[in-house]
Amino acid sequence: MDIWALLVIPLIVSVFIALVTRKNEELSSYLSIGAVVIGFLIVLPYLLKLPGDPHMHPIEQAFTWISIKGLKIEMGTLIDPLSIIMLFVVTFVGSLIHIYSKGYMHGDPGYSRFFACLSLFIFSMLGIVLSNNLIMIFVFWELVGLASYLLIGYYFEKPSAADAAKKAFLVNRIGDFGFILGIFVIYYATGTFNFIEVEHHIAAGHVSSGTLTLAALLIFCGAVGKSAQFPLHVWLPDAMEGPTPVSALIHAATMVAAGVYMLARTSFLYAAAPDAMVIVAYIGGFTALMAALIALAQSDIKRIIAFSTLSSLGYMVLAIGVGGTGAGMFYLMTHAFFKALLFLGAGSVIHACHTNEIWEMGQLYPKMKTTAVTFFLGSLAMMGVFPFSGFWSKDEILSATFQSGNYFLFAMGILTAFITAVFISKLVVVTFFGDKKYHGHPHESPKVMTIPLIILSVFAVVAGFAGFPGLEPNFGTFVHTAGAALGEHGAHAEHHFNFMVASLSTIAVLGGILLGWSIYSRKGMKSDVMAERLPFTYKFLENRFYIDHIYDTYFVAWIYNGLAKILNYIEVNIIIIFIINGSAYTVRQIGKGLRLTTTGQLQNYAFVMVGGVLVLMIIFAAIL
Amino acid sequence: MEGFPIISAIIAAPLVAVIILLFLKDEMLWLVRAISVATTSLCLVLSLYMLWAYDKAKGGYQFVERIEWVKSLGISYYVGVDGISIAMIVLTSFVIFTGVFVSWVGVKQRVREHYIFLLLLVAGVFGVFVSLDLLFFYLFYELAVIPMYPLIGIWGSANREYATMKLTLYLSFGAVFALLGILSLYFVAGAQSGVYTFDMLAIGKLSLERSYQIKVFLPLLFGFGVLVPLAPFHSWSPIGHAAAPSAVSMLHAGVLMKLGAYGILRIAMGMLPAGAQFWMPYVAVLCLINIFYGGLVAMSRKDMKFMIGYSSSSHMGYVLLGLATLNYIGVNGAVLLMFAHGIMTALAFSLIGFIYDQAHTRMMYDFSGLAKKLPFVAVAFAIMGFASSGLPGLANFVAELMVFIGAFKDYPFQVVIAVFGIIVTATYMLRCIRDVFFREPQDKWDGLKDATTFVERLPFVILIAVLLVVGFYPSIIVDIINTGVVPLVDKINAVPHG
Amino acid sequence: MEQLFFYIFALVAVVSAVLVVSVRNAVHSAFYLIICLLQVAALFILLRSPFLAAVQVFIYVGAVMVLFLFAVMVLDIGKEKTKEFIHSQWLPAVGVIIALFVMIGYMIKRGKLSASLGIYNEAALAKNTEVIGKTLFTQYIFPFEVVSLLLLVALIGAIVLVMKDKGRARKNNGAGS
Amino acid sequence: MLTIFHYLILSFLLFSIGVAGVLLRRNIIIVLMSLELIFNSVNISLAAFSYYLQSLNGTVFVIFNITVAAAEVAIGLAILVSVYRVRKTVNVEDLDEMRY
Repeated sequence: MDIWALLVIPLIVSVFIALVTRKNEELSSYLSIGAVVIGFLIVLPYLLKLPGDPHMHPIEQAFTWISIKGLKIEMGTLIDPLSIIMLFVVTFVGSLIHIYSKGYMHGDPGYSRFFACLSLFIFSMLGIVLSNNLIMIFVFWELVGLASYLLIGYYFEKPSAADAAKKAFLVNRIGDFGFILGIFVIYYATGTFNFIEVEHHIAAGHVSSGTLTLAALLIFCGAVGKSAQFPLHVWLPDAMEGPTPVSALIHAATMVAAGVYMLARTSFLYAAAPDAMVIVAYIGGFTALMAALIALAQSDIKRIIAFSTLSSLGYMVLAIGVGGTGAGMFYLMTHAFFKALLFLGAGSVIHACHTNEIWEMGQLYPKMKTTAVTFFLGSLAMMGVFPFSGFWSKDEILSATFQSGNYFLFAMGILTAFITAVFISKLVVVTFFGDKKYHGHPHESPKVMTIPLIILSVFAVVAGFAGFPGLEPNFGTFVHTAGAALGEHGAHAEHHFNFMVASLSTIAVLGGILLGWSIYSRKGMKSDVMAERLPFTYKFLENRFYIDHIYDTYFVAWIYNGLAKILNYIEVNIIIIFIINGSAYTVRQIGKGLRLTTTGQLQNYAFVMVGGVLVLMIIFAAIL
Repeated sequence: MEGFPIISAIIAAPLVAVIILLFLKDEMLWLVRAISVATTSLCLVLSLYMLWAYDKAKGGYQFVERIEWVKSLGISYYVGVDGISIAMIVLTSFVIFTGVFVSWVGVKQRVREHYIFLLLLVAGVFGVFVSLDLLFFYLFYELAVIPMYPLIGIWGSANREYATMKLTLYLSFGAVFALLGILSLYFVAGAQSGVYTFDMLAIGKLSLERSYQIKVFLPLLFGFGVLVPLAPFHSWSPIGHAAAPSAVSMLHAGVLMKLGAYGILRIAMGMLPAGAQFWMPYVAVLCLINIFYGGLVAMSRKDMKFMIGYSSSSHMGYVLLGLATLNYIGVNGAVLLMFAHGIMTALAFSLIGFIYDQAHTRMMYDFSGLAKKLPFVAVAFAIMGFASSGLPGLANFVAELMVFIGAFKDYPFQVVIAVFGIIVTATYMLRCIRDVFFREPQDKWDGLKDATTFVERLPFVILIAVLLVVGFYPSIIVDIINTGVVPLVDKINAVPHG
Repeated sequence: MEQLFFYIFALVAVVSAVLVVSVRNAVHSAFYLIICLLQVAALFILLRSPFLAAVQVFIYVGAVMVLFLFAVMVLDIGKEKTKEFIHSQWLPAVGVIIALFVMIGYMIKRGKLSASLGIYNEAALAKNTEVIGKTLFTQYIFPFEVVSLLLLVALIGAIVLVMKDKGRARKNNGAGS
Repeated sequence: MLTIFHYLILSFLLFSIGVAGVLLRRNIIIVLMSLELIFNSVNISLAAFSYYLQSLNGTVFVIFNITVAAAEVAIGLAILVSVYRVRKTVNVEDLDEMRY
């Protein structure tokens, strides 16, 4: 019952804020924070019990939502280690971000609306995590899309925000297009939507491998959309138009992680479809590398972090693709901490400087020490420096990749780690230590904003030890047991600390830091040195490989201005004017022609009459 | 309520109100509106009572009434409802009830006459949904179509003469084919059984020859299809929506188009199972034109009403796809979609009408930033837009999901296109929301007023509530639809394929 | 003897008929028509129907033709010019008339009497007027009444049509003064 | 010996002449007179049939015909007069008000 309360409370709060306490901003924010904190408190006992019982039996509760002849759809919750960890991440990071928002959004005219949307988002996100079947996950999947639409478009007066919200929703929709088709494929292959039952069916070998590959790839489309993988990654950077806490909550810690969570939830499917896994791994690896490269050439603090998020998501998907579901989930969790931290830190900086441009900041360290220190810790975790959390989780992914035997992907991963280190050091150096370029008087943010930063930084530092190799039960085992019915998925799944991999990645990271530091710590730098040295590369990266451009000019324009216009032309000119009005016109013209026989000449009529009589007579004569 | 003729009461209430209104003076505005509201709320209450009182375990036709009318020709006033009819009647009741309020706000001239035609139309619609006699079905059908002509012609907006002419001609054209099919059924069934009757159930029990069924299915499909509207005979509908006053657009898109689908379901499919087996796969192909083409045309339209108009024809494509599946899931989904789309589109037209009545333009590019001025309308419009693009939590999602699941087995390709159509819908809906409600507010729209009074808000609130209730708890209506769908589908599938 | 009379009457009738349609002066036409109608009356006598002949003379020659002459006088129609005298559709019309002529001739030539004879033989027709009167007032009483009503209507109609609109005229005058 | 054919041929001659008058003349009074010719030709054949078939129906019909013709002329000329008052013409070709 408590699980249902967990799900429903944020919804009730959201509706309550929207309908009742809209005018009372303080109360709205407390209600919203309360909802998510209560959620956290509900999850906490489950989490604490987990290490003692890593092979817990999944708890399933469900009621029938639709029941007609031939179709039964349930709504239900599934509690297993996987969902507990995800619930923890969502409610914990969510709570901190809610608290932070209370400070950050202070004085905003849409304060209550913001919190109503946040609660709606938490509701939808928890729905995804708790789902026990594919339809329910899809339902909440879409609701998350709605909530993110509302939050990204929060400053709806800004055209760029309105566009970004629309873009996010639509790009997600394109992914969902594949997702829902994948659900149908699975339904017709197995006759059920329920995860556990589907898993049984697949384990029993009832489904042909071709169908499985198809279903896996289609479902992966959903994750590609939500977790912003290439080629549907374009919405995420634009989504930074939303308020910063939104970026932290949605576009770092939770919503984008939903795709990865969903892949983990359906990992049994991928385990049974190795062909699909290869594609998943490559898309993840490519996204990671591409996003890191693009991040190099960005100068908007939130965009840099956004692209680093893309890169991290690529990592997670890569992990799933090489069979390291546990590694992926582990990275998801640590990433939630340090990325939320980075975003909130960035928000604190933006709050202080009133700009997003890192080249208009610099020398902020003396002014905002708490923010700077926590940001610094988050950066180290993000880069994956020993012994911060990012190190452990990234290492698991890299070693899983290495073990899978795909050295190309492994090289991509190492390269990404290197580039990540470069641009994160650039970010830190330019923002906090470089020349003073800010205007006005930046000051430290209020306590309500810094305390969440401190808490998050603690987790960003230590969370990695949950995956410490010597630990038993290790994080990886939790997630594995999520698919208990299937047992072990295969050889890839087992992780061992690989010293070679760890040292390689550490060398890459340290190299990256050194490079970034040495380039960007020079005095008197006004803008990116890369733009001067490598103008073409910089331009290419700054424009994000021109992918948005290609979409806009070719796909969107082709559909909007091409296909839609052509069809509209057909509709207006051919169907309506030519066929419909044309047939009416033809009848009218015939009428006009026949009208001319009405000469008004009496004797013409008499003439026709006599002629008619004549004809009748001739017929008469011929017959008789 | 045992023995009380509920169905007749539902049909008669608007007619009685019409007669009363005829004797009132134009100046008695308050009384005119009060009578209309009272009548329609009576209909709403009665239809909700039917929804509640219908015995789902028993199924079949209930609340049946029968009075012989012309015995020698086998015509009788024969009404009754099954699950499908109840869903449609509840839909109609909601739409007309809210429509009366929308007209309250929107119609300022010839108020009395407006309500007279509106109620006349609704009586016809109710009649169609409950008739179990083919001739009465046709009579009510015409009664529902004809008042459209004055309603659009007199109270319409730009281009109304053209629109109303086109609409009426189109619908009469379709109706002629439907009549042809109905008469053919009457004579052929009569010749086969020896008893000439318009009784749908009696004719439905006969097993007519397969080749005949295939032949006569076509005029019925075409006749009702024009009203659906089945592409490429859809062009009357967007312009009709665009020119009609809000309440009429609501009824038109919300209910009238459903008459066509209902006719196909009840008469064509219900009485000619072999014909349905033969032809519905073709419909499954044709509906793609509706979905895809209608969607893309909607995308390129700048006039909001035209956009919703084309989107309606796009959505009716999903209904046709659902009907074409000929299985429980798909047909259930189609009927539910008829219901959901009716409510959704009524909401759309009432909102657009609300804005148009103040701004006197419906062009998206004329607006921006209305969400600041009209927060209530903006929220309602967004809910409508999301319902239309199939967002979970709103009724359309459930219906579309069922249609897709039902259709995926036999028509996977169509489902792929149809799901893509949802993206197209989302595209133009979101673009419309962005253009109209988001971005910087403009000074010239400072004069617009939000919906604040009870009368203004009531229709929006009711329609949104219905969308949400059905979206969250679809069983409330799906269960009852299912009782009507199951025997129908069973009957079609019982026919041997040949 | 009878044949001779028939031919005389027929010849005069046809010639005067041709003149009716061919002369340019309407008054002349009217007079030729009177001649033609008198021949028809004579033919009725040959057909043993003196009553018809009398009716023909009274009504046609006496009433109808007087009306015609009145009309011609009232309208003050002079002689027409050649250009105005033939209708512009004359070419096709002549073709149709000739074809009709040929066709009727052919039909008459082909036709033959096959109906059975009635009771009104020569003897019965001796009391022509009486017989017709009896038939008219017994068997044909209803058509007779209808026709009389028709005549009444025609009478009133003619008056109404020709009468000047007094009311409107007065109003116009009032407005003028 | 006179046969019915004599009368019929006379009748059809008069009929044709009447039709010619109707179709060819422009003067509306002449057209009306031509109509009278047609009436008479019909009356002749009716009377002839009546005589040769020894039936009285034809004769009675002729009487009705004559009556109707009288009514027709009365109305026709009345219309003519009122048309003439307005249009000042009796040329049929000018009276094409009821044109398309």
